Amino acid sequence: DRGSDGEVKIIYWQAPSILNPFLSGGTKDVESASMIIEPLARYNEKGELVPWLVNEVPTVANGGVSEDLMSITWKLTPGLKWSDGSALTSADVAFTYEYCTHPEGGCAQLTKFEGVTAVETPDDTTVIIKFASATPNPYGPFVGGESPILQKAQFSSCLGAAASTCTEQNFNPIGTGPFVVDEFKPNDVIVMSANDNYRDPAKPAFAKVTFKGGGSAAASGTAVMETGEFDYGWNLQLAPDVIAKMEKAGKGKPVAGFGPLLERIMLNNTNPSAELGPEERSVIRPHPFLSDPAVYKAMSMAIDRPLLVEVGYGQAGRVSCSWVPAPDAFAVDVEGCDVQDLDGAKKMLDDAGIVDTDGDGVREKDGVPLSILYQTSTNAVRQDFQALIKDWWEQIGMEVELRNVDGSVFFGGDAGSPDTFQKFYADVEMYANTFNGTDPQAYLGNGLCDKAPRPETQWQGENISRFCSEEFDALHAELSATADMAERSRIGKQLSLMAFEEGAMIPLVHRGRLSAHSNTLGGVILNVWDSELWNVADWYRMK
Amino acid sequence: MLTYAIRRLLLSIPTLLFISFVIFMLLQLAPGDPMAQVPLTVPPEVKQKMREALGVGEPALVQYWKWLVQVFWIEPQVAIDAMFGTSFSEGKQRVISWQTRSPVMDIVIQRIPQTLWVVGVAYVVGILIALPIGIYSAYRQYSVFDQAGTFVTMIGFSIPPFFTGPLLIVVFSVWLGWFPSIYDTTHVVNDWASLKEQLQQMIMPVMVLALQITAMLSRYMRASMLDNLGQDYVRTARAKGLSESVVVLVHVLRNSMIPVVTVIALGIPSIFGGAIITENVFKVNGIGQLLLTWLFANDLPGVMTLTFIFAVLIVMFNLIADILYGLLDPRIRYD
Amino acid sequence: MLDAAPTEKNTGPVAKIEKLRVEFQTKDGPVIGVEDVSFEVGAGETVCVVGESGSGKSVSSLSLMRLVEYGGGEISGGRLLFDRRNGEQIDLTTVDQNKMRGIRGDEIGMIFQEPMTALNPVFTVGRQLTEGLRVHLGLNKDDAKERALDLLRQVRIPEPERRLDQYPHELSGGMRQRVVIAMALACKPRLLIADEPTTALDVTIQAEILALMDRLKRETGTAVMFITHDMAVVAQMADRVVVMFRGNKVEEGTVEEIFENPQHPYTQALLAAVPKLGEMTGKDLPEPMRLVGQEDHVPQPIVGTNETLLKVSNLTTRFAVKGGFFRRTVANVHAVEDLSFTINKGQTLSLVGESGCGKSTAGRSILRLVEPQSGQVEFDCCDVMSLDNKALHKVRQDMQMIFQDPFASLNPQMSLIDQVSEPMLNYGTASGSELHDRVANLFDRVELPRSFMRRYPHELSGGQRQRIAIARALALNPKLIVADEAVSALDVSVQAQVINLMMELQAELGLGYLFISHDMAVVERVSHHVGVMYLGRIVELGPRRAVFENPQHAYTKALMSAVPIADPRKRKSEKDLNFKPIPSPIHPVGYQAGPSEYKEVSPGHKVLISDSGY
Amino acid sequence: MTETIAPIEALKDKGPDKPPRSRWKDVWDQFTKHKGAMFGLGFLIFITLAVLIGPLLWSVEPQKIDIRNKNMRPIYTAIWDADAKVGWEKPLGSDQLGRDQLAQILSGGRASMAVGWAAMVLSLLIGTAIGVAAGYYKKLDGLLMRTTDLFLALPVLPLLLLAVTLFRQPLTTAFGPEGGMFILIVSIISVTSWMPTARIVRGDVLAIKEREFVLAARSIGTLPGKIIGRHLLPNVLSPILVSAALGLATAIITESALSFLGVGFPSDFPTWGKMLADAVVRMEEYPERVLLPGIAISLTVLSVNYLGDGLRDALDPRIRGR
Ligand SMILES: Nc1ncnc2c1ncn2[C@@H]1O[C@H](COP(=O)(O)OP(=O)(O)OP(=O)(O)O)[C@@H](O)[C@H]1O
Ligand SMILES: Nc1ncnc2c1ncn2[C@@H]1O[C@H](COP(=O)(O)OP(=O)(O)OP(=O)(O)O)[C@@H](O)[C@H]1O
Ligand SMILES: [Mg+2]
Ligand SMILES: [Mg+2]
Repeated sequence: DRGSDGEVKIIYWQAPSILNPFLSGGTKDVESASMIIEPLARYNEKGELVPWLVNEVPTVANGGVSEDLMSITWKLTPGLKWSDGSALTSADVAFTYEYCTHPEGGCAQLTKFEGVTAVETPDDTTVIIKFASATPNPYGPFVGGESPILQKAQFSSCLGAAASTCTEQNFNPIGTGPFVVDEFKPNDVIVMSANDNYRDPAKPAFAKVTFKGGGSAAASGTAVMETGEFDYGWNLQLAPDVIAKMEKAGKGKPVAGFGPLLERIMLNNTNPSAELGPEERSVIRPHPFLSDPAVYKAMSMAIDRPLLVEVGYGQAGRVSCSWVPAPDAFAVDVEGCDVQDLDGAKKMLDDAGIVDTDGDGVREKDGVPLSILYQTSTNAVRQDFQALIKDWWEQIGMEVELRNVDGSVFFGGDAGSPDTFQKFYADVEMYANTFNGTDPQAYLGNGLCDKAPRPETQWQGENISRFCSEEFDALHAELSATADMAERSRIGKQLSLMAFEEGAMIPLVHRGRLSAHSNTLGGVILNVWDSELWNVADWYRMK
Repeated sequence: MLTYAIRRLLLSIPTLLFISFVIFMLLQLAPGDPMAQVPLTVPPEVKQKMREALGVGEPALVQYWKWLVQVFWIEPQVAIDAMFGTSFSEGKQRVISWQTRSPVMDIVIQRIPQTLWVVGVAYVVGILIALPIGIYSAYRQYSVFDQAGTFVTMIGFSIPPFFTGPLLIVVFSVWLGWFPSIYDTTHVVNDWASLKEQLQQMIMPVMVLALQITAMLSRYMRASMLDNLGQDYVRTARAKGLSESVVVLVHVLRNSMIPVVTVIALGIPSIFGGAIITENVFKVNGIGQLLLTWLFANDLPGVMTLTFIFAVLIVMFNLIADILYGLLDPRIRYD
Repeated sequence: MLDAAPTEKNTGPVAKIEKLRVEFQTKDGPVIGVEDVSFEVGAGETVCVVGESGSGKSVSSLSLMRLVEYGGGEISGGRLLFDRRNGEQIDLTTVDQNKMRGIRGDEIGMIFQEPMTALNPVFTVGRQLTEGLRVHLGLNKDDAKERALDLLRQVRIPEPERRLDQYPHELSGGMRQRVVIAMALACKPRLLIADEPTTALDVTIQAEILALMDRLKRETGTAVMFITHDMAVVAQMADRVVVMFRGNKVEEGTVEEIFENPQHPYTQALLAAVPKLGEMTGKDLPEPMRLVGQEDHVPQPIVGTNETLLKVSNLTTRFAVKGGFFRRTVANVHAVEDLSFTINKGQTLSLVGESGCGKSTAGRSILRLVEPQSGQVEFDCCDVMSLDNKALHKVRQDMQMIFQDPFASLNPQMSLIDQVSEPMLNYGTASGSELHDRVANLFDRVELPRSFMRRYPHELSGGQRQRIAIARALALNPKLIVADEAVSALDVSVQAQVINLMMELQAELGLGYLFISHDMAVVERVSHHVGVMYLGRIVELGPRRAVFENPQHAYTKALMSAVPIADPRKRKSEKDLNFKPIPSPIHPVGYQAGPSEYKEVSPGHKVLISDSGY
Repeated sequence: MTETIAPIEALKDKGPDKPPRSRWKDVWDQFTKHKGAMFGLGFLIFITLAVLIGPLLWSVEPQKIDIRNKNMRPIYTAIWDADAKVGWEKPLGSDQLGRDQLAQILSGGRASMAVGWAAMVLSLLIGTAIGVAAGYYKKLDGLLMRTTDLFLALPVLPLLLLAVTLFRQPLTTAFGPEGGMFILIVSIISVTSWMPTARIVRGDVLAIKEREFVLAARSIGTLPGKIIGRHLLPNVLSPILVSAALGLATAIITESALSFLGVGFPSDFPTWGKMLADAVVRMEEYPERVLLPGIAISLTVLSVNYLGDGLRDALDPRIRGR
């Protein structure tokens, strides 16, 4: 029964700072908010779309999506109520669109509404979204934890520039979810209680939620698995042996799930030489030696991926050489990905005539020594990886210099800083990237020639490796025009493989999300495609 | 004395303005970006829009001026409104944190209780332990007690809290299960049971902090007592036939407390500043943790306001320490 | 008859020290503070304990109080017999500290050496006075206050009511010492120990305090043990005298016996070294002292010349007092006001006067170590006042200064050879081996063994240190030496040696001295001319003989009368004393000080006739 | 007794009984009497030699990953736990990547000690220079002391964190990740810690300036620069040395705190603080990994503190005389 199981305690080692995902975009904020405000539909643990505030997901088959793929019509479940007792109507949905797309609002989820021209509300339960062009995947707006529905009545005065002054609203959004906020202390703790107006009278089982933030992953792990103070601990990025030790204490267990997050080494397809000017550095192609397939293939062969998984991620990692490692429909299996072949790598280089000509232990290609700068963000696991990989690469006759940059600078995107991952003033760099939802079309677009960061674009752009292939661009265009799932999957796999084989990146580890929950907490289904707390309404205390 | 205090107070205004300016300019130079925590999946154009919405692009001096107005003009009005229910500040732009989009001062005020509970109590505990230790070690200089006290306090001084903290957690939370390892900031004390719980969750962070405070203060106390025990007036007091306890605890102590009291006063700002590491280790989300979060989130208004508050406290308690010195020591006259 | 007061019934000694031996445990092993001392103090009697610094005077007295133990000492032998008020006789060495606490402050009172530090700075005078009363006499707060007021009146402190609420630092040195005396007298002790109660004080205040103690002794019949190293004070106070030397008693007798017929060589030497006011009466020129053991050495009068070396006219020096909100100058200390005098080559001019009257400031102004406000200083070559830094640097080569305190004027961290050679290095007058030879010669000159060159100041005694200071002043062959209280801080015996040395050098090298002192007897011994200063002005100036034998100004007369004379038959009575407190030299900005006008009473002997403030 | 004292003898000054000896020898003698200080000095010399010479003797590269020999225990664990994975090739064991702990302790100590010494020396130089200037030149006093107040009013740790985020990049670009961080940490620590030294030195200089030997020096024509060098500095040496001892300790602790907060040296550059911070999560299974660097830090700081105590005693002539 609702509220019969008392209190559940959740710990996130990153503390939520705001409960309005439109103003933050940080995972901690999106997930904490997902207990309160909800989208029309969300993804389940398998990456399938499930109806949430609607009765069914509109498709072309059921007529919800127009044949020309230019509009989608959602039908709200009748009788849904906001936690304040008022009715949820299509006006709220339309308002949410207006709220996020307001030019002065600084909405973090703007991409969700890309291509939307209008949101129409013919009646209180019908929402029609119109697109500017044919959109094979129309499930961006109002789908998933990142684009939930806000209550119009509450937020109507918070449009545009006023968005950030609406502290009360941003901290206490009224929602349709299983819980309502009692108290929100930014960067610290959220206290929530069961929503009296929640649609399922038997849920949630818990009357109260304490959502604590802050500390470190290790401390969260201890609190859940060793001392049993907390019921659920999020994203425990810890070394496998540490997790194993914590699990041994017997109070809780880790659960892992795999989304499309891939740790990879990006290969620079341009010349990052410091001798070039700022307008030319990492702009001019090609790279002196990295564009030689023998070189990057050898580099990939020299890597012992199973060991990396063991050292860095354990249960939360898998060997993968697929750019899009999940969902399964798009993942490719590359042969030889899981074996290290140092001899093979050496042979490959020898055969390509890249040998050590001057006896300094470093091979040269056309007189240029295979000496590389390998950068990444500052993070213990990444530095371990750097050390290991450096070792292997040096064994095949390369010279490697390591460099790590503080995460906030590396990923900060400041056009003035020489150390951002976009500038790529290095030969190779390592980081992880992923995409939201299950459709990789936009993500695969990161390999398009014109997405390369350049001075003209203020170094913005997602094609970090500056990979450029006409063939790839053409294939991607084909993908954007295809609606058939099987066909999309085939093209997607091909694109993914192309990036690997033609030297855009060296995939390392398919990373999962590892969270832990107490042995007495039931109903937890780890979902990597949406908020981890997506089914918190179903959680219960095991007796 | 009064003119001295007023003069110092007035002098501290330009000092503080200058400090705020220096901090502001330093922050401006920071390469960090408030959007750093926004995931990679959010494209750069969107990030740029968000930045603009925060007013990041404005010229530095304009931002500084706005900040000054907000801190010195609008925030006091807010405080008055809160106290007397007036509405001077209505509709005026307060200092807004970039990260939480809420008034910085509100969050700071929210954080003060837990910081005071933990760091403040630790300070008081530290003082209460340190003074007797200091007094006795000085009175029995080179005795076993003194040697042992010296050794222990020095160890306390030299062990960093990020070592003692996790150690205590492993022992008392994981092995013994006596105390929680995570501090509950929502805990409300309203009866004996809840007070007991509060004490349980405070005890470990307080222990870690009090160890350091005790170590420092007892050294000061000992040195100061030693200085005074050798003075001539002590002999005079004894010659009058006063008992040892009066001689030591009245005559000597009163004189020795003068420098120690000012040291204690100078340490008070650090209570409000929180103990960044200890708060972090025990998840006491107080002011120190707030500062750390904001620093890593590049929340310029937050960091700026918080460091400025620290500076104000430091300047203020410097002044208080000086005045205390003058009050306690009749020989000192400020004019 | 039979029920007469116990003090009169029992005429035996109140306290009796027998074969006292005190040791200190130090890091370098045991040190003997007192080796073998026995004497007794009777009721209504003053026993003076004399001896040079470090001879064990303080240790003996502290043993009587059983306070040595707190300073790390241990009474390792002898007995300390004390007659209690109830007639019981006890050995203090065996009494436990609890019982001792009841005796201390009640039956034995003690006045300590340093009036400046003997009081607790953070408690009011009243509180410190009443404390003992409440412990020993069980008085309540108000009664204790009454009694404290009474005590303050007894010691003749002006405005006693106000003093009770003041803090020690708000009182002058003399008043503080009187508070300490009042404290010691609080419970009418049977024995009063006074450990050099006047050493740190001015002549005039000293005279008052001595008179006060004498009266109290007579009135209450207290036994007094008076410790000092000043023979003049002994002559003034003592009934009997105990002479101590390096931890031992070497002689004991009535004051007349000791002064007129000293037996022990040390006592003889000591007495010979004491300059006595009036010794030079009838002589025009100064001459060195005749010391025991140097009888063969006949002192020659020092003539000097009549050439002017230094001419100071209308010198005025003021210090600004800052205050108020903007730290502006709100007042000035008129330290030196319209001062004029001349010094001849090879002769000595002495400046005398009470503490704070501006003597040091005058001396420093001449060297421009403090900047004077106005006036002229004409030295041998040039007008010192108009020189720029560089020229001044050059002139200082001919003008040197010996400072008040030999402990303070040497850098504790430099070896003596470095300190003495520093002036020569500064002026480049010598270098290398020549420098070394010069330093060696200077050491010979001031009669210090050459082996001392590698030592550090803390390894020397006070007299030796002062000689180093003299050697340093001589290093540049100056024409003028300003000797600021050059001998005041020294033991008499050492003082005599240093005075002789300075006079010998004057005779040999023709130095001119500006000799600054507040000790009239020493001044009488060394000067050709004397200037008496009061509140920044010279009130009387003239040849020494004229000024000493025929003082004209009222202040000069008062000063002369205050000086104790080292002769027990010339005691001063309290009635002779009549001092006014010195007015403050601080005047608001814009205050116009009038010029000094003099009347010449005899050739060269001038007396101030304009207002001096006295 | 009486007959041994000739009258003139009695009036002669007693020379010192001891033969002359140099000040430093005295200081040293007094110092050697302080047991704590001797222990401190001994340990400090030992640890300094260890981190300087140690890496030459134990030439294992600290960053060398040896995954097959990961998680080895220190050799002494074999005493009570026969099954422990130990080996002489890794006397203090290895971490989760098989990096040699002994080599890491040695090279980590090198970093920690270097930071400590450099920061201490720098802050002393700044503090002494400012203190002397303010104390000696009246004109500069107001300005310099206000500046000191200003720095005192800057909150230290926040500023430190701020500066690290601020300047790390430009400096690492210019001097390499380790060099840049070293310069940054050292300069920040010293820039935020010179004020107490300056205040103490100024106070002492003000007092010493009024002592007569300084006036005496002026009267014998010593020029201001020489007065400072010859007369003032040697006399403020003892507070300076004491601040030095404390400064070294605080610098080591501050560096390790920075490492703990994740803003210190790059992660492949071990320091004691970083080793400790990294090992905290495995504290239960591998206590030695926290204890070894923890003890190294504590002992160093402790011995520096004792050393400071001893120095203060030894340099104080009042105590030394006793
Ligand atoms: N606390 C102490 N520790 C070690 N030695 C001491 C101590 N107090 C005094 N002495 C030694 O005892 C001897 C006698 O000292 P005392 O103070 O009695 O001399 P004094 O005659 O009073 O000299 P002064 O005239 O300078 O006061 C001296 O040699 C001194 O060094
Ligand atoms: N640097 C200074 N600043 C302010 N006032 C001063 C200073 N030096 C001396 N005075 C004042 O000037 C007056 C004269 O002082 P000075 O030292 O010349 O007296 P003195 O006759 O040498 O006394 P003593 O015999 O005690 O040495 C005193 O009132 C003193 O307080
Ligand atoms: Mg004495
Ligand atoms: Mg003087």
